[in-house]
Amino acid sequence: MRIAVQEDPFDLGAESEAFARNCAGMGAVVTFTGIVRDLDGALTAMEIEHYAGMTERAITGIAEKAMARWGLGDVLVIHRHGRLKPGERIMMVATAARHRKDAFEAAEYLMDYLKSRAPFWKKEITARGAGWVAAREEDEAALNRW
Amino acid sequence: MRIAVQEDPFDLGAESEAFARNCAGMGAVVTFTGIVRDLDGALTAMEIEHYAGMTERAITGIAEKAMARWGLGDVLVIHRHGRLKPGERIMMVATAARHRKDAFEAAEYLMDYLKSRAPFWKKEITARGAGWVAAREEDEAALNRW
Amino acid sequence: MLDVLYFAWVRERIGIPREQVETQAATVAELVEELKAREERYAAAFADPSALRVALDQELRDFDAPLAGVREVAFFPPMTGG
Amino acid sequence: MLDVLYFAWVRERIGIPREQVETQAATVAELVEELKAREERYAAAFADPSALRVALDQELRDFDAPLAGVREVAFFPPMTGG
Repeated sequence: MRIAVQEDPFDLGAESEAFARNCAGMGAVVTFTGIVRDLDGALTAMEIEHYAGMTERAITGIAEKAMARWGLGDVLVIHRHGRLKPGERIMMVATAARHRKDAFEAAEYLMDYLKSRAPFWKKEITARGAGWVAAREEDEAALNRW
Repeated sequence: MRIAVQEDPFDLGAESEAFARNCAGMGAVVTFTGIVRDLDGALTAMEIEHYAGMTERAITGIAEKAMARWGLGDVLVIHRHGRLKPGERIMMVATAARHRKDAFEAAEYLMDYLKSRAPFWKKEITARGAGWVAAREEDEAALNRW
Repeated sequence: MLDVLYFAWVRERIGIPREQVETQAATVAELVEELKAREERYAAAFADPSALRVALDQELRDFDAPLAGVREVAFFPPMTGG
Repeated sequence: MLDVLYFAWVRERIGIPREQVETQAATVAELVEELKAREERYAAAFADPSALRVALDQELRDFDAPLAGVREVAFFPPMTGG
């Protein structure tokens, strides 16, 4: 299990390759990558604030729950903070399981919890001004399925 | 959209990186990678037979349905055939969508249909002999959710 | 003349991957009956049609599908891709 | 003495990322009332507690959680990670 909270970009290709290489006995690897959308060209930047003391602890708790619940072979979570431009990768998760259903479910679980329970806040900077991204009710509701 | 049916290995890292790079406007990329499990050391090799004339056509049909249904930005499917050793990657899919839910659903849809509707047949070679992998009822049942 | 293809254990039981078949069968089911009547290895391969799938000109179809205009018929077990 | 931290628009409204607070408040809710009474910027930040989340010593908690033994309290809007 590896959790990384960082300002620097990460290498999606190298991370995916290394993760899949270290999952002996696992038949299924799922990755999710979140990318800053350009909002039809209106977005100048995305600023991601986080609660430095709490972030890694919160993500570790979420990842440990996923590992246990789905008997995963491995979990990877990388999440950036700071100022990102449209098209940059914000974060990724990877899960390894024996069968595809578990790998998919665990990745969706990680994403649902990272979305609403890891202490990050996104601010969109546009030519017209800046605004905090509001949490969506459907993201909170998504937790109910777990 | 890219569909590749091939005997050669593919480069998971390079494919993941290139796929995520070419999805302007998309916020979510999901990949699935299928790996030959070693079955607790009993497996010598996995032989994958396919119906050469039909395979690419069948996969293209599945991928086009996913593109339309979830409004995807892009889809990638790579599937190998021939003789593979434990630990080797059999196949991968990648989906790009604006939001994570669509990217996940589309990837699961692709996997469910590739599993039961793309003309591949797996044979497990072990020290005790060889046997065709039987289709699982739950894989057929998984199609009902779509 | 039909090109008839066999895959996986259907191919192994019948012993060949493909052959040309001269037939007047109107449907897949009729073709299967003709093949079963040929030799024991065909009868064994087609013993349980519910364990088989069929593609006509590379499209999955049912066993009651008509063969009119079809050039290629393929028989195989349920697929195990992914 | 409590370390009190503010994030995102809570931080912006109050104007500082963290401060030390001398308080006898027994619960988070009582602390919020004390802070609201201080100045307009606090009243504005805490106007709608349902729009806020709180962490005690870096664990998410409810507003009725007790402060006994707690060293760090953080207030922030619902999280938007991922």
